[in-house]
Amino acid sequence: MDPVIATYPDFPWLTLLLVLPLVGSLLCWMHRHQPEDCRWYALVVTLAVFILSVWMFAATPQSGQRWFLYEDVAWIERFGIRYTLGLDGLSLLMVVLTAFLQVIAVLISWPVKKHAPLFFVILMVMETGVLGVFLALDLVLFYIFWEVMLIPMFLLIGIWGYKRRVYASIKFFLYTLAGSLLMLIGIIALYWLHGQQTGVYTFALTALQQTRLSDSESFWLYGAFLIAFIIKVPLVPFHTWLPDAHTEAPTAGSLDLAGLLLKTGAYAMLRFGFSLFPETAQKSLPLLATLALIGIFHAAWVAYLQKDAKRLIAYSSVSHLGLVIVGFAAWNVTALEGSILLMVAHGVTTGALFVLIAMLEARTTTRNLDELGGLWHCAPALSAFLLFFSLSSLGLPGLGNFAGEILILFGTFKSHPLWAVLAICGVVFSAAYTLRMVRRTIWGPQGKLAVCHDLDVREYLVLVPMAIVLLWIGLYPETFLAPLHETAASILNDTEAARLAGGGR
Amino acid sequence: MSLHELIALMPVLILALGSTVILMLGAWYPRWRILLGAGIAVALAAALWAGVSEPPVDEIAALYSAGPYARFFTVAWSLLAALVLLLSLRYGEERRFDGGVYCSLVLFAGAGMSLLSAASSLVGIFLGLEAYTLVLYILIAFDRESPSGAEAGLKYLVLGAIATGFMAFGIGLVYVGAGTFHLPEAFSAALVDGHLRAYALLGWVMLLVAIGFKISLVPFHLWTPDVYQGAPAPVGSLLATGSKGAVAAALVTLCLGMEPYIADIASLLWLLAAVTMLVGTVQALVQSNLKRMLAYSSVVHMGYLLIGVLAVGAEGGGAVVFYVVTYSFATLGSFAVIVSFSHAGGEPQDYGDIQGLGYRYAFRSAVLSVFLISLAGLPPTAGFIGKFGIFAAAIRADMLGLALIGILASLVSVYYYLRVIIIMYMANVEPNHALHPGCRPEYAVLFVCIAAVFFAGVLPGPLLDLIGTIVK
Amino acid sequence: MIVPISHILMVAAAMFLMGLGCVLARRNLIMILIGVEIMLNAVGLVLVGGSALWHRVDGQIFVIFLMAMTAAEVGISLAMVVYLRRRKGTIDADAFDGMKG
Amino acid sequence: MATILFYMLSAVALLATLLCVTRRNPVHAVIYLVHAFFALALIFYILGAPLVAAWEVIIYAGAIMVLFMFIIMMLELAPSEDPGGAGWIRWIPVLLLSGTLLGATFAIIAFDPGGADGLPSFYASPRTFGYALFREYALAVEVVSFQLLFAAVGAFYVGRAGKPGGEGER
Amino acid sequence: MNETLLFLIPLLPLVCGALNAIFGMRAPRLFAETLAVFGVGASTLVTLLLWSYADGEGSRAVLYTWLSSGELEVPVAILFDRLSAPMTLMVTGVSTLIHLYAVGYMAGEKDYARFFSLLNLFVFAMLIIVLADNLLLTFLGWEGVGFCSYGLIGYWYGKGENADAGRKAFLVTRVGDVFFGIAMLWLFALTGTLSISAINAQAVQLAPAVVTGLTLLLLLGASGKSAQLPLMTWLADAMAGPTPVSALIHAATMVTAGVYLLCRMFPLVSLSPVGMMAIAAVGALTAFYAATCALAQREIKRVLAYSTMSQVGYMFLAVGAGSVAGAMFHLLTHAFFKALLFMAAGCVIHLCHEENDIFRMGGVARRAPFVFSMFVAGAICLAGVPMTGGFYSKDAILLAVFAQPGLSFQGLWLLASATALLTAIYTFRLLYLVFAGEPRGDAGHAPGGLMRWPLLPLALLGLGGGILNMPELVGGNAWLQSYLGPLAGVAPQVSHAAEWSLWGGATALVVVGWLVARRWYAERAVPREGFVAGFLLQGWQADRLVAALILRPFRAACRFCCYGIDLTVIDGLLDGSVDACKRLGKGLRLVSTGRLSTYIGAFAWGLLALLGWCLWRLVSL
Repeated sequence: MDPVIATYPDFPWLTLLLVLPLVGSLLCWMHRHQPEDCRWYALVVTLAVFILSVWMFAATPQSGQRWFLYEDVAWIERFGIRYTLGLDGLSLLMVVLTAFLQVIAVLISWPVKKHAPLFFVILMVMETGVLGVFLALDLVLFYIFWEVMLIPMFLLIGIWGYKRRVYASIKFFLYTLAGSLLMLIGIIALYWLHGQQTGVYTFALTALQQTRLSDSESFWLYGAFLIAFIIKVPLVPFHTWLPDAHTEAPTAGSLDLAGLLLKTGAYAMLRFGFSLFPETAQKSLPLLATLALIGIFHAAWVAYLQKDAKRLIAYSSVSHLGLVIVGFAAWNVTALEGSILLMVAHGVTTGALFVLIAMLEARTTTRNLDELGGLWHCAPALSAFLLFFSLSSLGLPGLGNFAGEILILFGTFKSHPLWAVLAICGVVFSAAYTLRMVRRTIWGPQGKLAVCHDLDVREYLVLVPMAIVLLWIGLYPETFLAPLHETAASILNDTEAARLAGGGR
Repeated sequence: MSLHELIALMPVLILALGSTVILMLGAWYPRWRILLGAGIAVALAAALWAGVSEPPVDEIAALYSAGPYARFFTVAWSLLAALVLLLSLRYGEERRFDGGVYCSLVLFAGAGMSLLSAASSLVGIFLGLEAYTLVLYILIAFDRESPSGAEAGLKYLVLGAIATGFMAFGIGLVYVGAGTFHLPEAFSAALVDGHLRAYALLGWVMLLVAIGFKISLVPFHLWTPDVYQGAPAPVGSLLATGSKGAVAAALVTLCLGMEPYIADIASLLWLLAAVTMLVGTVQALVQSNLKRMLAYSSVVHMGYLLIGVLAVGAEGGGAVVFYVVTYSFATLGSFAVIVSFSHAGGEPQDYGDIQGLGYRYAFRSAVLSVFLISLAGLPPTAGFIGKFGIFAAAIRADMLGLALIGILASLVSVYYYLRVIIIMYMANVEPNHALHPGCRPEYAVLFVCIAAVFFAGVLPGPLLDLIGTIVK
Repeated sequence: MIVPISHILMVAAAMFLMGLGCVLARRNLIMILIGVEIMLNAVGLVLVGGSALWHRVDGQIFVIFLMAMTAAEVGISLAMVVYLRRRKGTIDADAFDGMKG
Repeated sequence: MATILFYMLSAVALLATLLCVTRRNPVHAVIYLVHAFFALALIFYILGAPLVAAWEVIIYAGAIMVLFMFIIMMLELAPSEDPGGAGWIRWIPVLLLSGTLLGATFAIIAFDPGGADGLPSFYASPRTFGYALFREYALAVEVVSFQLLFAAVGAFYVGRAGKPGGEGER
Repeated sequence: MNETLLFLIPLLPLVCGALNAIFGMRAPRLFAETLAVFGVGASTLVTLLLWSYADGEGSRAVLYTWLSSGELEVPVAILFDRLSAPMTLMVTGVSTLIHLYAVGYMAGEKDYARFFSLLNLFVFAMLIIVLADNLLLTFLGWEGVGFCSYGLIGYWYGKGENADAGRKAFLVTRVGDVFFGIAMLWLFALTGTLSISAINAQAVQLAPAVVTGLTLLLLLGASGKSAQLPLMTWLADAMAGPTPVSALIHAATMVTAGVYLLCRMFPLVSLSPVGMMAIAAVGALTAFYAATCALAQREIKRVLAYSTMSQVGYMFLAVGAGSVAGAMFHLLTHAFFKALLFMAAGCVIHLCHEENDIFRMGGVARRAPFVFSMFVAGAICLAGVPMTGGFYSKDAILLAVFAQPGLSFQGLWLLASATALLTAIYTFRLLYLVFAGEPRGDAGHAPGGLMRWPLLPLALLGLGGGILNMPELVGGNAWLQSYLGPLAGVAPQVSHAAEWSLWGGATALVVVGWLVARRWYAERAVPREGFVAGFLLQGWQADRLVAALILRPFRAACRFCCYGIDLTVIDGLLDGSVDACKRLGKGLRLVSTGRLSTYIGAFAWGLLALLGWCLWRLVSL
């Protein structure tokens, strides 16, 4: 379909993807005395990244290889660290999602006045970090990107957040760092074990997959990795950083947090956690499913009580991500693809909800559900969008989330009917809290209101694409599933093969 | 002493003789800037010589090594002296420092550190250590206008003198046990049944007291915040980086020599490292003064270093050296930011002084944040690679427990580093009073440090390879 | 000469620790410095003992260096004492506690 | 004979040190310390280090202690330096601590298998000493000399009265 | 022409609804109204044009593959066969009339675009339920109607209760949806397909216990949507919506979706005797329950709502008794007359100045004879007056139940007959209270033409609906029964005598009911007080029961999770450890006194520790 990428597969396209935002942030920083220009730079750069990613999306799935694009350069040879990037269907979807949401983030942050240049610089640095996480295939490289995401997010929450922003940002940072430091230990330990066995000291994912581990080694190492991912996803009981971070973050921050950062946890679990320790991972699936199921209900119930709309949506994220993890735990193609699809859809849905809450807050000066109400009266379009995205969030068929959820449920039911039954019961609660939010915001008697105007052009520009994407996913998910089929199958097969190889010793 | 040895000694000689010349020059021609320029030139010349010329001998007078390890540190400390002098340019001028004395003292401190790092004998260690310690006594109290300077000088002096006593006692005991001062024979000759004999062990204990004082291991660390706080910031930077780095280098030499039987003292070092990391972290947590925070943070960092020292058999030596470099650049940079903000009236140290700094002094705040992030050990800065190396060595040496304590400490430590960033960027208040806009030499130092921090963080390969070749 | 080396070390250790005790107990800066002198002298005894034990002069030479160092240190220390006394009017070590925490 | 002398001298040295440590008046303390140094110098002599013994007397007793005395006189220190006399209470923890430390040190020293070795007689003649000092350790001598130089500079800088730096400094 | 054209039937309302949603408020009002009516009207026409596709086995059309992953392959497929075709025609036809009526009814509303767009979307979703040949697609429609119902019930969102009623409807039906969903998952796991026809074909191979389980799950799913026990509480509250909505969604179409689903899955469902019994029992019990409740209601629409519930109960009973044809027959006639009743009730409410309470109406007959006659037409159908459509369809059901062997079915038959009596009573009660006597409240405005004329076709359809399945007893040809063919389920085999006696009995019940109502309400227009009346008025206190059994524990669980776990335990642990660190730091601060003596002391203590270690080391060697 596309000649350029296919013709020059050796061009470092992926590096280009990573470097573009950095260049953008540099440009921004250099022009920091013209904040107006900055956001244009940011918009252009994020759009460029988005176009490039869509280009890849259109061009690469035809290649039929395990990795559509692959780059591998020696980096820190002394430690055997390589600069290895790879793009397969899974990363492709995540990259496109990232690029898309980042454009939205820039658009939604258009009115930011406070230290605007810094804001956009941070936004773009974060984009590099997130993209890097989705592309890295060397454990240390991955870890570096994993941590690089944190600081921009920390600043985003801490500088542009709301009242308890400092608490929230620190909590976010320390919580996630706690997990990732453990993972670092795990990475290094795996590295030595592999080196001792083979004499090759490397952090390459593909090589480390071959490491033979005793049960206890594998248990502890996998545990170290898993903690990091679980915190990031997050699963109950490691989730309490999320509501605080979401509530206090500025809109773009919430958008990125929900849309991207949480996904990195689930992504990494799939890419690294399961494939490095296939046997232990298999054993851990019931545990993961249990946590995830508890999370689905726990988060939904807690969400039901929230007064702050953002907090409510934050908890809904926890609940939805629980379903994603249930899909992982079911460990078959259908559930896996469903989980990945749900990750994308959830990113857009939840992101859009945060965006809408921000728009709503701009008009009402509050997010307190007790004070809101009757918004339809003066902002019908905004309310309609809120309703639309809420419906997607509660899993109305035909919209994005449903496609993922139902695949997860079908897949899960086949292997673990009970999990699926429990998971589907969560649907009622997700409807309960979502409708509660809708009821308190757009319906009911007129609540607090500062200015009464409906969406403007920029806001339409933000919301309409997101709505289209959700409808697309909901009605014709094949577009997004097609690149996944091969990848999901190979993830399962690779892991299975590794498990069998490990079992043969 | 042969001519070859003298040639091998040349960089130190350049520093020492240069410092005497500048001392005398200062008496007759007391132009601050010119003297400082001359000092920088001398330091750079020494660094250049050490870096370029291949020494004709391996060891000088059985006291100091002339190997690549020694050369590496000679270059490092000479450059450090140059940077510190550059950093002092405006600082000292505003405080009317005596140019000749100051400059020569800093240069001689550089020489002493180089000697200490190069030492291959206990005598060499003693002399090198004393050489720059003596100089630091004066430098800490160099600002005679500042009351806290005098206090800091006193504290460092008294404790330093006591530490000297311990050092000498330890060396004496080791000597009694082995009959030689030369390394590594001083330990290998003191073996009984493959273990260190009691005299040598006692000697180690005494040595560790002294070393613990110098690199601020708990419980010998209490002076650190006070002295950092009271000392002039450029001197503080020297104190926090070179003074500790040189001792760490010597410690690596000591331990590298006794690699086969380091198990004899491993449990002690383990305990010291653990206690140091934990106590330092917790104490840093409640500081509200930038320099004191940096002091406690340096305590914690020395704890990490000790992990590397313990794992000396598992490439820990290289990790320690790399860590020293990364830590030094970040710390030097942090002090440089303080220097650049300070004016004749004083230094901004208190968190109240740096509130909301981030937007008014964008570059320096950003740079300080990067240094702190590097100290916290987060990528993509040098600190991460440093910490990575240390933990990698620790895990390879099967010290998972210590690695976990280190992880815990660095997790908590992130809190106090971030706190500074929070205060700079997330407080909605303007700084209490106007801070100095800084001058070019200070910016130059900042640029050097930031470049180093990023370079060693993103492309650490060359430096790691270099260090790998010098530490065997 | 038939003194066991351990006895020499014990004497030295006793002296060293007396010095340390002096440093610990006294607040007068002069006395603290005197305590340090005692400690360093004890070290001298150790070194001379070691020198005699191994029949090598290194130990004695080290004592010379030690003395020189001590002299240098005492010079600076006493100058500092004078300076502090001039600044603050006291040589009570604990009077200098402006920085803490 | 020498053995007995050693123990006697040790006893004298330790006693003098103890007295020195416990004196209130720094002048007295210095005097006792000089005693201790003399005893120590004799021990050095017995142990075969005549040159060190000589320097002990010359440098320590002669120069350093005089310097101390000089400073004490110069600062006109009153005999009672501890405010309120403080009494012996303050010494108790110090005594306990020092005693424990001493016990531990002794125990460790006693642990060494070579501890009972008698010292064979050894005598380092000034010639041997000098050769070693200026051949093997010539570099060390240089380093020490530099240190002394900077100590002098430092002492001068710190100790000098008036404002630091001259008018012509800039 | 090809089968794909069948997609026009659902897509026309969808497109019109979407257009209305996007442009409705920007375009002139007439545009929105025309678009809405056009959407359903065109859909009706298309249905009629493509009617022949339903012949034989029916036609199946696939648009594209919706989801495919692993073994899962979900096409967007519709099945236009003899079961779905009449249903489609009913849905589109009744919808068209109701849309026309709605144009008149909503004439004063400003926010019309939302209304018409949702109404069109509803029709789309309903048609998807009807036409889908794929359970997942059915599910799409299933949830879609739920959402539209939610939006329309809460149309007048300004009053919180309305919005709450919508939410309640959505949530309660969603509980049912969960069971439907589970059944769907299970079916896929068992058969590897989601196609309804394929599943029905494979149903015989399934284990009986499994089929029973599936049937019960489907029953629960259907109960949610059709407001059957135990998920019936939402329907009465749903009357908060505009009357056309009640007519369309809560009388004619959506509430019958459950019945339709069971009919669709009849080949599967019928394999489980237990399941069939359960369906019948649920139907009969709901019919009785709702009829009793209807006796005591005070609001005209609530009476109708309960009566709907009751009538849908009959349909369930029919399915349970194995008579798909009976169920569909009653479904169709009920759709006509109940839509008619609601629309007429809407007119009455307009006439009585937006008054809902029947005890404050009265005398409407004289003021609006047309509306009265229409309402009476509907009412006699509902009451089951002989020769009306309702009579035939209801009695077909009673007959089917009667024909079933077994004591339990006899019991259900009795219950159903009693319900018939109750139905007659509350229907005539309504007639007397609303239309007879003197006006008791303010007079409102007369409904316009658009509100009146759509009633007429419905009245005719309702009264003459019997023709659809006229029993052979009176010379009919049982058209529906034969049209449905194999889909019709079992035809009841009863003797003519029994059939006649049943009719006689039914007629007697209607008469008795009329007499009772006349005696109680012809003169007296005071609501009954007392425990029983209150109990029935509150729908047997079902709401309170739900609140006590489910909502209160749910809230308690929420509070426990939020305050008990998240804020207290987890955050408490985290913040507590941070505090502990800081407190420790403050404690250690006391050590750094700034005094030299302390620092030297630390040296000594440190030395002691090191010496202690040294001793330990030597001893342990």
